[in-house]
Amino acid sequence: MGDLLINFLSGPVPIEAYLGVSLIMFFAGVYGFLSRKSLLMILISVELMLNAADINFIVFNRYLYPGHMEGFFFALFTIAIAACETAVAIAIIINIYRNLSSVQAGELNQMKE
Amino acid sequence: MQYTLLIILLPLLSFIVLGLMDSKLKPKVAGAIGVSVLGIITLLSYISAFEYFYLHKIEGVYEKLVPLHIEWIRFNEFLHIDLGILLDPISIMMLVVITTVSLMVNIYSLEYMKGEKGFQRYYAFLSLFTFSMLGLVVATNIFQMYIFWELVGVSSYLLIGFYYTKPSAVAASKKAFIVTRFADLGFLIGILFLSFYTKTFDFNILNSGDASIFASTAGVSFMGISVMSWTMGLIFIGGAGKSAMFPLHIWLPDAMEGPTPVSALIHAATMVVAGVFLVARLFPVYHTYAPDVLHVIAYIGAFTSLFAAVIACVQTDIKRVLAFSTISQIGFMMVGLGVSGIGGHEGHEGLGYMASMFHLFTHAMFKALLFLGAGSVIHAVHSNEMNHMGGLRKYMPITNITFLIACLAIAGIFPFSGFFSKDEILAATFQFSPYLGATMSFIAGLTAFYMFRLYFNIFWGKEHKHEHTPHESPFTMAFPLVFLAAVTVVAGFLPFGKLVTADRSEYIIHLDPIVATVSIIIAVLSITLAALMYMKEKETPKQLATTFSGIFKMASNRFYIDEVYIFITKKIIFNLVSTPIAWFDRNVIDATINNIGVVTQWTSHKTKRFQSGQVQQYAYVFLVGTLIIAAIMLFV
Amino acid sequence: MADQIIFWILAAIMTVFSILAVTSKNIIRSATFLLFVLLGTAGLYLLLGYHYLFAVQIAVYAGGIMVLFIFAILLTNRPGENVKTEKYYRKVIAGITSFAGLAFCGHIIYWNVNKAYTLVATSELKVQDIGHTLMGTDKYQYLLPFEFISVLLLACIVGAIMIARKR
Amino acid sequence: MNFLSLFVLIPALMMIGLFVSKNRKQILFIMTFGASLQLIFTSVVTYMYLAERAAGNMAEMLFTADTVWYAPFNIHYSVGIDGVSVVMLLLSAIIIFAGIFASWKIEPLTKEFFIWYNLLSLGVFGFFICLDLFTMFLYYEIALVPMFLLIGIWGSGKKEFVAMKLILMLMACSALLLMCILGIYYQSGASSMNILEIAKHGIPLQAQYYLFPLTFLAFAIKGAMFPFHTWLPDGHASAPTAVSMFQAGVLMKLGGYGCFRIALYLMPQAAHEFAWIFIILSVISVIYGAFAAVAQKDLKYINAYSSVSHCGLVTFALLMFNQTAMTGAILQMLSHGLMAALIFALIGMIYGRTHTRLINEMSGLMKVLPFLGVSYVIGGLASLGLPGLSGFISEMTIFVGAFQEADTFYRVLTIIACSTIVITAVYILRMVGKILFGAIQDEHHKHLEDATWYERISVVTLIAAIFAVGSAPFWISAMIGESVMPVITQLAK
Repeated sequence: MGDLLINFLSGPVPIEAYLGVSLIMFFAGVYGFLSRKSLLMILISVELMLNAADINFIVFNRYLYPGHMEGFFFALFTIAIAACETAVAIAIIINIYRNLSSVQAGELNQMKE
Repeated sequence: MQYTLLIILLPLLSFIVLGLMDSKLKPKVAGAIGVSVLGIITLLSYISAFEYFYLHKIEGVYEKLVPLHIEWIRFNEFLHIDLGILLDPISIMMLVVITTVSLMVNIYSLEYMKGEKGFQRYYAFLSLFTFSMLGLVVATNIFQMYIFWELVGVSSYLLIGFYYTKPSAVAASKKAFIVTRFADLGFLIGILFLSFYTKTFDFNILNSGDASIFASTAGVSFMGISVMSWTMGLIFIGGAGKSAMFPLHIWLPDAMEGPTPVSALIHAATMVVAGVFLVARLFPVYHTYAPDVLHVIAYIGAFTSLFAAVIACVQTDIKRVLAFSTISQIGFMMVGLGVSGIGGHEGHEGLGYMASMFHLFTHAMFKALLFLGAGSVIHAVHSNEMNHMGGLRKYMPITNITFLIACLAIAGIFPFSGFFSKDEILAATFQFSPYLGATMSFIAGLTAFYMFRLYFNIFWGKEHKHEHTPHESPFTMAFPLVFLAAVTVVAGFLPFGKLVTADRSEYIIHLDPIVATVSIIIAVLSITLAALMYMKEKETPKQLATTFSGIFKMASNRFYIDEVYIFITKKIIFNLVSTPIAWFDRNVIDATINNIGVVTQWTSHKTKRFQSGQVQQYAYVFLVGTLIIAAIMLFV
Repeated sequence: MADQIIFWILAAIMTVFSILAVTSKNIIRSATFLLFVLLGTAGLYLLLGYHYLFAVQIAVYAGGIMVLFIFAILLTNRPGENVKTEKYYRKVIAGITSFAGLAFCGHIIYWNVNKAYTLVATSELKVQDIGHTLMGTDKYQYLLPFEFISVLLLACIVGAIMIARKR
Repeated sequence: MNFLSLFVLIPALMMIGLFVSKNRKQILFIMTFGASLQLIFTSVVTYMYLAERAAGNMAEMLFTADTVWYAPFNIHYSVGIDGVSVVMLLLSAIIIFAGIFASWKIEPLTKEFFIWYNLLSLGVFGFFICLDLFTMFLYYEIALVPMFLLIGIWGSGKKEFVAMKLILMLMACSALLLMCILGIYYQSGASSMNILEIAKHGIPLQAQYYLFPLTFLAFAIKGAMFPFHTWLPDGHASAPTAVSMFQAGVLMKLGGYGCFRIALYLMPQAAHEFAWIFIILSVISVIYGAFAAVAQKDLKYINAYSSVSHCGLVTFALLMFNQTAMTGAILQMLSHGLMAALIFALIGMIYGRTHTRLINEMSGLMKVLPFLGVSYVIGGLASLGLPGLSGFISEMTIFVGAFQEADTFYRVLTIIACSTIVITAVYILRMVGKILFGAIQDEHHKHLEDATWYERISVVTLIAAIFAVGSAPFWISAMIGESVMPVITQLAK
C-alpha cells in the first residue's frame, strides 16, 4: 500500500492531472453559467472558466513545448483581458442595478420588446 | 329571292331600336313600330311563299334555295358555322306561320298590354323573338339552328318573365329556360357527334342522300346502339325539350305566367313546334340512318299526347288547359313524323310527314286563336279560373263564335282545318300500327271532350257574379280573332299535299273515308258528352270526380311530375351536390391552404423562442451543439 | 515527491472550492470561494515554474478583480436580501449538461494523452526574457499584441468610467 | 427601341404623371387620357398586325426586336407579337380602360391607388409583348406585387388576411416558375432566353418530364385550376372593384397565356404524356366551380367560382392539342375576361349602392336600377353562352374542337364539360332572379340612384366589346387560328 502510494507519487505530476483539475474548474464554471440567474454569479463563473483555460495554456506550454513561450503569453494576455472584461462588466452591472434595481439575467428584457 | 333577308333583319332592327330607346319612346310609337315592321315582313313572306311555290318547282320537285350564305366562324377545314337562308317548302311554310301569328299577336297586344309598365320592352322582346324564330326556320345548317334555338329560348325566358316583379313569373321563366337548356345540352352533344362523323353542319349536305358522308359511322356503336341512333336521339332530346315532350314538358304549363299573347305566339304556335320542325328538317337523316329513333319519337309523341290530354281534362285554369292541349297536339305532330316514310305516292309512306306539317300549320292558327280568345276572356273577367267564368256568350259574341270555331277545329269537325290535318295523321298512324292508331283516335276524342268542357264552362253554364259586367273586346283585339278564325275555317282546303312533302314533290291526299267517319263520330260523341256534363250546371262532374278521386287527384296534380323535378333539383342537386361542394371547398381545400399558413405561423412562433435574448440559453445551446458536433467528429 | 503532494493538495482545494463557488447561495461566499480557486491557480503556476505569471495572477486576479467583485456585490446587494433561488429544473439541466461535457472531455483526455510523457526539467523563466520577448518585434515576440492590450485596457478604463458614472 | 415598348412606356409615363399631379381632377385626367391612348394604340397595333399579315408576312412573331439587357446571363429584352398576344393586349387595354371608370370615386389615397393600378397594367402589357423568358417572368412579378397593396389597402372585409394569402399562394407559384424558367433555359442549351430560340433547340425529354408538369402547374395556379383555386374567391371578395375586374379579366389570363406560350410550346413531348392529368383536373374545375357557384350566397363568390369554371375550360381546351380547341381556349380567355370584368364592375356598382353583396338581402333591383339591371342580365347571358355574345363563340369553338378527338376518354370528358352550360344557366338565373327580379323587400333599396355617367362608360365599353366579339367572331377567330399553328406544329412533332 505504502509502496503503491510512493510509486504513484514518485516522478513528476502527470499532465492529465493538471488537465483534470482545469476540466473540473471549467465545467463548474459552465454549470454556474447555466444555472445561476444573478449577473454577478455569471461573471464569477466566467472567471472560473477563463482560469481553467489559462491553466491549460500554461500546462501545455510547459509540458509539450518547454522552450517556447506562446502559452505563457497567451495566459498573460488573457489575464489582462479578463481584467478589462470584468471591469467593464461590473460597470454595466452597476449601471443596470441603478436603473432597474435588479441584476437577474431573466428580467433584463426591456430592450427586447 | 334576296329580299327574304329583310324578313329576318327587320325584326332585329326593330328590336335594336326599341331596345335601345326603351322608355324614351312613347308606347304608341313603339307599338306602331312593332306592328308596322311585322306587317311588312308578313307581306314579304306571303310574297316569297307565292313566288316560291309558283316559280321554283323544277320537274315536280321544289328547289332548295340558298339566297344568302356567309361564313360566320370557321372551326377547321371542314367545320364552319354559316349564317344563311335556306328556303324550301317547310321553311317557307314556317315563315308564313310565324309572321302571320306574330303580326296578329302584335296587333292584339296593342290593346291587351295597353298601360302596362314596360310596354316598349314588351314590343322589343316580341321583335327579338320573331327575329330568332325566323332565323331558326331558315337556318342553312344545324349550328345556325342551334344559335337561333338558344336565342329563341332566351326571348321566351324574357317574355315569360315579363312581369318580373311577380315571383311566380320569375320562377316559371327560370324553369322554362333551365329545362330547355338541359334539353339543348342533348342537342349540342348530338350536333357534336353528327359533325364529327359527317364533317359538316350543312342541312343540304346532310339531307342530300349522299351515303358517303355517313360512311364513317358504319359499324360504330356504343352500348349496342349504333352511333347514328345515339346522335339523332340526342338531337331529338333538344327538340323534345323545346316541344315539351314527356318528361321535359313541365316548363310549358308554368310558362303561362307570361302575358297571354306571348303564350299564343311562343307557347302555342311557333316556338314549341321548333322540335317538330327540327325533326322534319333532319327527316331524311332520321329516316335513313336512325329509323329506330323515329319509332321512339312516335311512341314518345303518342304517350305525351295521351298524358297531356288526360291532365287537360281536369285542369281549371283555362290557360293551363290550353297549354296541356298544346302539348297533346304537338304529340300528334311527333307521331305523324314518327310513323312517316319518304315519298311513295302509292303506299302513302310520306303521308305522316305531310300530315304533321299540315297539322303544325293549322294548329298554329287555331291554337293561337284559342289563346287570344282566352286572353280576351281573361281581359274581360280578370281571372284565369274556369269557375269565375260561365255564361259569357251573351257579353262577348265575337269571342264566343271564334272560340267555338277553334274548338271545332281542334276537335276535328268537318270542314274546319283541324279535321283535315288530324285525320291525315290518324290515317298515317293506322297504316303504321292499328293499335297506335286506335290510341290516337281515343286521344282525339279526349281532345274534343276537354276542349268543349272548356268552351262550355266559359261561355255557357252558370253565370258567375261579376264585379263589373264583362264586355266584348275592342277592335284591335277582335280583329286578330276574326282573322285567325277565317284562316281556321278555310285552311283545311289548302292543297297542302302539293306544297309541303317529305321529298318536296307533289303528293295526292286520299282521305280514308273510314278513318274520317270514325273520327268525326268519336268527336261528336265527345262533344255531346261534354255538352251534357257542362252546358248546364250539373252534379255529374263532381260525382265523377269523387268516384275516380284517385286518378282525378293525380291528374289535377299533373301526375306529380313537377314534384319529382323539384325533388331532383332542390333536394339532390342543390342539397346533395352543390352545398356539399361549396362546403368542401371552404372547409377542406381552402382550409388546407389556410392551414399551411397556420402551421407555418405556429412553427415560427415556436422557433421564435430560440431567439430569446437569454445569454444562458444561447450558451446552453452552443455548448450542447459543440458537444454533439465534437462527438460526431470523434466517434462517427 | 514534494511536487506531487503539493499538487494534489492544491488540486483538492481548487476542485472543492470551484464547485462550492458556483453552488453557494450566498454571493459573497461565492466570491470568497472564487478567491481561493484563483489563489490555487496561482499556486499551480508556481509549481510549474512560471513565477512571473504567479505574481501577475495574485496581483491582477486575487488583488484587482476580486476587489472589484466585492465592491460590486456590496453595491448591488441590499443588506439581508438573499440571492434568489433558481428553479430546480434549470439546475438539473445545467448539471446534466456540464456533467456530460465533463465526461466527454475527460474521456478524451484519458484516452488521448501520451502517458509516457515526462517533464523536461528547465530552468526558471527569467523576467528579463519575458521583458525582451514582450517588447521585441521579431518572430515569436509580442510587441504588437502588447500594444493592443494596452489600448484595450485604456478603452476599458474609459468605458467603465463612462458607464458607471452617475448622471 | 421597338414601338411595342410603348405598351410599357405609356403606363410608366402615366405613373410619373400621377406622381406630380396635384389634385383629383388632374389624376383622373391623366388616367383617362393615358388609358384611352393605350386603347387607341392597341387598336392601331391590331390594325398594323392584320395589315402585315394580309401583306403576306408569315413570320411566327411580328415586329420583333431584341436588345441585350444583361449579357452574362444572356437576358435579353426581346419583344414581338402574334395573334394571341394581340388579342390579349386588346383585352387588357379594354379592361384597364373600363376599370378606371369603375373606380372613378375611389377613396382614400386616389393617387396611390392609380399608381399601383398602372404598375399592374405595366406588368401585364410587358408580359404579353415579351418573348424572353426572364423578362416575361420579371413582368409577371410586376403584375403580382401591387395586388398585395391594392387589396390590403383599398379592399374590404378580411382584406389583410386575403391579401397575404393571395400573394403567398401566387408567390409560391412564381417561385416554381422561376425554377422552371431557369431549368428550361439551361436544359435547352440555347444561347439566349428567347422563346423562339429555345423552341428551335428543344429540351431533352428527361428534362421535359419534370419541367413540363411544374411549369404548367405554376401557370395553372394563376389560372385557378382545381385544387389550387382558393386564392381566387377570397381575392375577389376582398378586392376593390377595379382590381377584381383586373384580376378576373387579365391576371388570370396570364396563366392561360403562359401555359400556351411557354409550357406547351417549349415542351411538346412531355405535354402529350401529362395532358391527361391536367385535363381531368380541368374538367373537375369546370364542373366543380359551376356546382360550387350554385350554392354561394355572396355575389362575388358566385362569380369567382364561375371564373374557376370558365377558366377550367381554357386549360381543358389548350390540352386538346388541336387548332380548333386551342383557338377556342384563347377566345375563351378573351370572352371570360370581358364577361368577368363586366360582372365584377356591376357587382361593385351594386354593392356601392346597397352595401351588401348577399343575394338574399337584395331583390327587385331591376325596378330601381334599370341600367345596371339590364347590363347585369346581359353579362349573365353572356356568361351562360347566349349566341351573339362572346361566351357562345368561345364555348362552342372549344366543344367542337375537343370533340375532334375520337378517343372515348376525351369524349366522355368533353361531354361532362359540356354539361356546364346547364349548370351555368342554373346559377346565373338564380342570381339574376334573386337580386334583380321580384318585389323590392328592403325599404332602403327603393330610392337607389341608377348608374352615373362614368359607370355607364365603363359598362358600355365592356358590353360593346362582348357584342363585338360575339357577333363578328370571324376575324378574331381567324387571327387566333393562324397564330396557334406554331404551337400545334410543335405538338405534332
